[in-house]
Amino acid sequence: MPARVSLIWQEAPGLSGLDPAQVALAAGVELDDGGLVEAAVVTVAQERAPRGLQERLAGLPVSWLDLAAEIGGGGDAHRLARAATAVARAAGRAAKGTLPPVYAPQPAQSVLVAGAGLGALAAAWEAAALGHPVTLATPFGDAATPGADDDPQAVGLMAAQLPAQVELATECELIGLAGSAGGFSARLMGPQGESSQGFGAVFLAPPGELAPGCEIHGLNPELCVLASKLDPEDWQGPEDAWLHAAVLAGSAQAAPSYSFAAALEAALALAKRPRVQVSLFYTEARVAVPGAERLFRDCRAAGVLPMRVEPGGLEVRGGHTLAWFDPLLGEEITLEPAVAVMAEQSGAPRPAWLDNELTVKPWDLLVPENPRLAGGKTSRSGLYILGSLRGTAPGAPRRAEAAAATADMHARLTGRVVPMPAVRDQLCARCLSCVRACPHGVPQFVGFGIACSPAGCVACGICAAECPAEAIAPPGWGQPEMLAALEAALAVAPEPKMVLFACGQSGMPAASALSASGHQWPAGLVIFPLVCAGRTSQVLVTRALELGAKGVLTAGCHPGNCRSISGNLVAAAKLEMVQGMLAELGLDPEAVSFLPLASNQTRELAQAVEALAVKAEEA
Amino acid sequence: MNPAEIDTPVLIIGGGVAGLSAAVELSRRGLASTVVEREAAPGGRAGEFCCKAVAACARCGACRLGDLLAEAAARPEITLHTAALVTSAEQKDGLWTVELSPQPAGDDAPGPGAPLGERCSLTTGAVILAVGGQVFDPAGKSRFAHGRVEGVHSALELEAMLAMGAIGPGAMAPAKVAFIQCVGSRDAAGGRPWCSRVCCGYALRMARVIRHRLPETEVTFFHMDVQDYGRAWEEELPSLKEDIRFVRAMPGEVTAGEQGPRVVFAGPEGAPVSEGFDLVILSVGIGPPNGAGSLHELFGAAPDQDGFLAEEGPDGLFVAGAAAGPRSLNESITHAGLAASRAAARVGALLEAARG
Amino acid sequence: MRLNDCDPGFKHQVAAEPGGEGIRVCFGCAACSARCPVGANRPEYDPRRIIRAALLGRREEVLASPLIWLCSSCYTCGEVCPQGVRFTDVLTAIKNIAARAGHAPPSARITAELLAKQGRLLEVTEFENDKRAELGLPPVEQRPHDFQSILGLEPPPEGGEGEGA
Amino acid sequence: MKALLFLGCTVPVRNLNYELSARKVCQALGVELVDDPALACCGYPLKGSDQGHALVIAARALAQAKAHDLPLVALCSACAGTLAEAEHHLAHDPAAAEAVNRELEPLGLKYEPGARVNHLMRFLLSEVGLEAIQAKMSKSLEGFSFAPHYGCHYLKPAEVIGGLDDPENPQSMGQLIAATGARAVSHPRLKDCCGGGVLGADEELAGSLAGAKLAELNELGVTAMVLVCPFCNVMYEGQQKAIAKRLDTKFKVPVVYLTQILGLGLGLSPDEVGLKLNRVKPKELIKAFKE
Repeated sequence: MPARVSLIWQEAPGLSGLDPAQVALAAGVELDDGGLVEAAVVTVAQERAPRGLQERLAGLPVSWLDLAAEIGGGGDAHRLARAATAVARAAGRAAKGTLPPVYAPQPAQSVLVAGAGLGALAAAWEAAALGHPVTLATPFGDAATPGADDDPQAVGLMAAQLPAQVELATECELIGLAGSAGGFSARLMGPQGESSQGFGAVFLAPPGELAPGCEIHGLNPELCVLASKLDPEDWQGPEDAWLHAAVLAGSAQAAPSYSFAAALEAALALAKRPRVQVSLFYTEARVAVPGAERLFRDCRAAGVLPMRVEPGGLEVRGGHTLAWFDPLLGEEITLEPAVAVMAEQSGAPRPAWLDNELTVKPWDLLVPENPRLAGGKTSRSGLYILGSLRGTAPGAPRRAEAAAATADMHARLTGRVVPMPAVRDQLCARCLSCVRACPHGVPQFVGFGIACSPAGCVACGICAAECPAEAIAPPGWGQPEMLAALEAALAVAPEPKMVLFACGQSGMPAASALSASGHQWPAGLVIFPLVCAGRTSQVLVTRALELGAKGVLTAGCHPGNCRSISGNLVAAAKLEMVQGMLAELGLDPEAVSFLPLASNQTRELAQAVEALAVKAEEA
Repeated sequence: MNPAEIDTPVLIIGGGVAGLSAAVELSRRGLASTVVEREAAPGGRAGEFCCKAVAACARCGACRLGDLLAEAAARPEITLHTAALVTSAEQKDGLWTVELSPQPAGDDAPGPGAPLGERCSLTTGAVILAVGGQVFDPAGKSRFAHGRVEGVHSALELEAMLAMGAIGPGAMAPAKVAFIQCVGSRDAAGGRPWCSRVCCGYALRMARVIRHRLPETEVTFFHMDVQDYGRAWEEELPSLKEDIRFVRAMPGEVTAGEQGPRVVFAGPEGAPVSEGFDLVILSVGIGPPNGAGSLHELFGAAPDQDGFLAEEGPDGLFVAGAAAGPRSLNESITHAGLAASRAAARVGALLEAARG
Repeated sequence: MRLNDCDPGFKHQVAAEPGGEGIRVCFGCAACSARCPVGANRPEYDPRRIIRAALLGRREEVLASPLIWLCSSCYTCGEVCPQGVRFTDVLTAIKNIAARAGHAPPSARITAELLAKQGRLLEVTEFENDKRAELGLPPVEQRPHDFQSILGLEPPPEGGEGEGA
Repeated sequence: MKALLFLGCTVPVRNLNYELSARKVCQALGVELVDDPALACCGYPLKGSDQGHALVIAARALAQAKAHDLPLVALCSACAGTLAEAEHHLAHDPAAAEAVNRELEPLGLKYEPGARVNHLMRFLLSEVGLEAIQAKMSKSLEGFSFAPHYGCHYLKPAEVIGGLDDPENPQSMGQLIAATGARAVSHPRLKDCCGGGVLGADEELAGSLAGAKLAELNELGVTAMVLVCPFCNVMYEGQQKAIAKRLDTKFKVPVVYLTQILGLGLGLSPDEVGLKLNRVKPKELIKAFKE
C-alpha cells in the first residue's frame, strides 16, 4: 500500500512565482498543512532545510528535492508543468517507502601506514594528529631511515617528532590486504612472523628508490656516476687543462622536472670546481618545479654548456665518446668526458600482492590519473597510495598529498554515518556481480553471503544496477524505488516525454546551473538525478521507453573522470546494449544515448537536450 | 587566550579552488572555517576554464570547481562571505583579528555564499591565504600585439571562447592557429624567472580540443621546451606531436598581416620567417598574487624570491594554492590539504594551551 | 668537431669584457634570430650561431669570422631576449677581443686616427665654419687636443690625413 | 629652460638643416641651447674595436656636461644613446668610473655620475610636453602625410633610455607629427633598422636594409619620411640614389627631419628650417609653405 505523500514547500531561489497548491494538485500530492505526514517531498536539499523540519520528518520516507534545479526558465504554465513532473517523480519515490536503514557499524578507527620515508611519516603524523591510532610498519629498523629520494634531514626531523600514538613496527612488511574503508584486514610479516590485523584505513608509502633516469647504453660504467652519489670535491681539472664532465639529464626521452632539477644541482656543483667544463645533455629542459628555471640559468652563468639532443640522438662510441649532432652549427660534436653524471628518477617497486591478492584490476584502475582521485586516493575506498609508488615528485608535494589523503580518510571513518548498501539476503543469489562491479571494493563475499564494509560506500549504485536479483541497493534507491519514481514522473510529464538521467558529478550540476540561469527545458523532460551515471540499468532505460518516453539521454562524466572509476563506462555500455535491442526491434536506436559531460559544460548539455527534443517531436 | 574570543577557528582569504578546498579539508577534519571572497561569486579563476576532454577526460581539473562549490555549500561548518575585502589584520596573543568590509556586488550574485552585509571584524586562530596567482597580462609583452592586432588572444580568453562554443563547427573555424608559449614565464629579462608549470599542459590540451572540434584546423605550438604535466603526460605527448606542429623557437613578434596576425620566428635555416595565422594564442603564465604587496603588509606574509607567498609565514598564517607558486587546479586542491592540516594543528595547539 | 679540442675559457674571456657578461646564459631560444634584420638579409648570419660557437670555445673561428663585423647594432636582439642577453654588446666584446688579436678591419684603425686628429670623424675646416656662419650657426672647434692623449695616438702629420669617413 | 647641445661628428658638417631647424624650434619653444665648442665625439665609432677608449671619450663629454650643470641633448640618436649608456654604465660601476677618471685626470676633467642625457626629441617631449608643443603651433600641416622612422637608438636599449616610448609600439614621433596637423603614417616596416651600423663593413647589406623601407614608402606615397638621426639620414637620403641603383629600381622618397616639420608648424619658413639643404626635397611641402 503506497503511502500518502505530502508536499512540504520551502521557498528557494528559482521557485518564486510558483503556487505550491497548484504544483501539488498537478503532481497528485497533498500540500502539507502542518498535520500528520506519512511520506514527504521537500522542495530544498536536506542541508538547506531548517532544523525543525528535519526533526519533524526524522524516520519518515522523504525525498529531499532540489526543485529549482529541475525547473529552469519559461512561462508560468511551463514552469508549473516542470515543477509538477519533478515533484511527481520525488513523490513516486517517497511513496514507495524505504528499506529500514541499515546503518554502518562503527568503522575501525585505526590506521596502518606501510612504508618509510617522507610520505609514510607525513601520513602517520597527520593521522595521529587527527586522533587515530596508527601502526607504522616500516621495512627498516627505525622510523628515521629515509627513502633514497628523500631529504634525510627532513625525514630525521619528522621521525623524531612522531606522536606517541604511533606504534612503530620495524622490519615489518605488508604482504596482503583485503577489505575496504572501515574494515581492512591486513597481513603483516614481521620479525615474529606473520600476523593479521584489522584497520580502518591503509596508507601505502614504500620508500623511494632511485634509478638512472636517462637511458644511455654502452657508456663505460667506470665513467658513470649517479647524480645523488656525486661528490663534486672529487673533480677538478689539472693545472693547465680542462676536465670535461657530462651531465646526462635526458637522451632517449626527457627527464621529469624534479629529476632534471637534481641534475642541475649536480651540474652547478661541478661547474664551480676549478677548470671543470660541464656539458648538460637533455632533450627538454624540464624546469616546472620551483626554482629550477633559476637553477638552470645559474648553471649556464657558471659555464655549463646546454647541449640539447634529439630523443635518441646521443650516441656512445667505443664506450667513452659521446657523439651528437648540433643543429645550429650543422655538424657533429664529440666529447670524451672524464665523468658522466646520470640524472635519476625516483620510484618504488609495486608490492607483489597488490596485483594478485588485493585487486583483480590492473594498477591503472586502482590508481588512475583521475582528477577526482588526486592526492593519494585510490579506487579502493580507504586505501591511499602515496609518494614514490604513485610516481609523484619527492619533497613538498608528498606532504601535501599525505595531508589531503589523511583528511579524506578521517572524513570516511568519522563522518556522518552513511546507511550502507542493504543486501536482502533472501534474494541474494551469491552471484558476486556486486563484488565484481563495485569500484570501491565495498561488497565482499564473507562466509556465506555478501558483507559491505562500512565506510567505503559512496552510494554510486553501480552494484544495484548490476544485481540481477534486485537484492542490493544503495540506501533507499533500489530498483523498485527507481521505477516508482520514473513511473510517477512520466505519468505527469506532458508530451513529448523525455528522460535525462543526470550524474551527480557532471550532468546534474550542469543541469542545475542551466536552470539557475533561467534555461528553458522542454516541457516534457524528466530530469532524473543519479549519484552516478553507473546507476542506470537496462531495465530503467527500457522501462522509460515503455512508459512513453520518446528519448532517453544519460549525461555522465567523461571517461577517466568518473568518481566511481567505471560508472560512466558501465552506463555507456548499457545504453549501447539498449540501442542494439532497439535496432533489432526496428526502432530508432538513437532514441537513447550517452553524453559524456563535465559539470562546467552547460552549453553541451543544453545542445544535447535540444537535439533530443527535436527528435522526440519528430517521433 | 580565551577560546570564546574566537569567531571562527580558521579564516580563509580567497574563495577559489584552493580556498574552497582548504575549507572542505578543514571540515573533513571537523573544523569550522570562514571563507572570504573578494568577488561577488566564489570560484576564482577556475570558473573561466573550459573542459578540455576530447575522447576522454584530459585531467585538467576544471570541473572540480563545481564539486567544491556544492560540497562547500552542503557542509554546515563552512561560512562563505562574498564581496568582502580584507581591510586590516592584526595578531595578538596568538590570535588574528581581521577586519572585513563589504564590496559592491551585483543584485543576484550566483553561487553559494552571501555577500558580506556590513563591516565586521573576525577573530581567528589561523589564517589561510588562498588568493591565487595572477595571470600575466599580455600587454606586458607588447611585441606579441595583444589588443593591437585582431586575432591575438590570451590563453585565458581562449578558455572562455572554447567554453562558450565560440570556436567550432557553426562558429569561428580558424584554418590555422598558433600557440606562443612562455608569455610571462621563463623570462629573466622581464623579471619572471620561473616556469609557470601549467601552460604546456593547458595549451596542448586546448589545441587538441580545437583539433577535435575542427579536424581540418592546423595548430602550431611555438615553444622552448615541453614541460611535464602529470603522470600520464609522457604517454600522451607522442600522439600530441602527431596532431600538432611543434616548432621549437621563441617567436620574435606578432605583426598585423592583411589576412590576420603573422608570427615572426626563426625558421629552420635560422633566418626570420613570417607566417600568417587566423588565431594566435598567447600562453600567459602565472605570477605572484595581485596585491601581494598589500597582503604582505597586512599579514606580514613573506614573499619568496619570485614574489609568491612563502608557504609558512608568521605564526598562524598559511598559504594555499597558486598564491605560493604556479600550480594546476589539481595541485592547488591537494596543496590546500597541507595548509588545512597545518592550520588545524595550529588551532588544536591554541585550544590545548587555553585548556592549560 | 671534438669538444675536448675547444677552449672552454673563451666564453669566460668574453664574459669578462664589458657588455660580454650575458653570453653564458644563452640557450638558443631563437627569439633574437627571429628579429635580426641582418639575419633576414644574410641567412649565414645568425646571432645564436655566433654565440653557440663562442660558448663551445671555437675561439679562432669566431675571432676571424667576417660575420662578427656585420652587426648593425640595432639592439632588437637584446630587447626580445628572455634571458636579457644583449647580443649587440656581447658581439662588441667579441669584436674588441678580435681587434686586439689583430682581426679588426682597417677602418677601425683609420677611425681612431681621425678621432685623434680631429676629435670627430668628419673634419671641420674653415670652409665648413664659414658655411655655418652664413647660416647663422656658431663655429665648431676643429681640434680638441685631448683626444690624442685619450687614444695615445699622435695625430698624423698635416697633409697626410686619412681620406675621411 | 636651458640645455647643453651635443652636436657630435656628423650634424655640424653634413646636416646643417637639422641643426638649423633644431635650434629654431627650441627657440620657438622657449628652450635655450647652450654651445660648448669643446664637445666633440661621443665615442660610438670606436666601440666595436676599442670600447675602453670609447667609454673614456663618452665620459669626457659627460664630465663636460656635468661642469655646465645642464642637461645634455643630442640631435643624433647614436650620440644620445652612446652617452646615455655610458652614463648608465659608469653610474652603476664605480670601478669603471674610477678607471675612466684616471684617464681624464690629465685633461683636467672628472667624471661624476648624474649627467642627464637625452635625445632632443625625447627632451622636448618630457620637458616641454606634447600639449605645450601643440599649443604653440601656428600653421597646420593638414593634408600632408609623414612616415616616421624612429631608428634603433632613439628607442633602445629600453633598459637605459626607455620609459617614454615602447620600442615595440613607438608613438612619440607619430604624436609630434600629428601635433602639426599632418597625418602620421604607420607601416609594416615602421620598426626596421636603417642599416647605417653596417655601412662601413658591408655596403650592400646596409643598402638592402635601408632599401626595403624606401621601396615600401615609395609605394605608399607619403609626403616625406621623417627622421631624428643623422646616421639614418646617411642611409635614407645620402644613399638613396645609390641604393635604388643597386636594387635596380627607382624610388624617390623625400626625407625631412622632425624638427623641420615642427618648425613649419611653429610658423617658420622653409628656409628657416633649412629645407633648401635637403637632398631629396619634399617639393609639395616647400611649395605649400613658400610665402
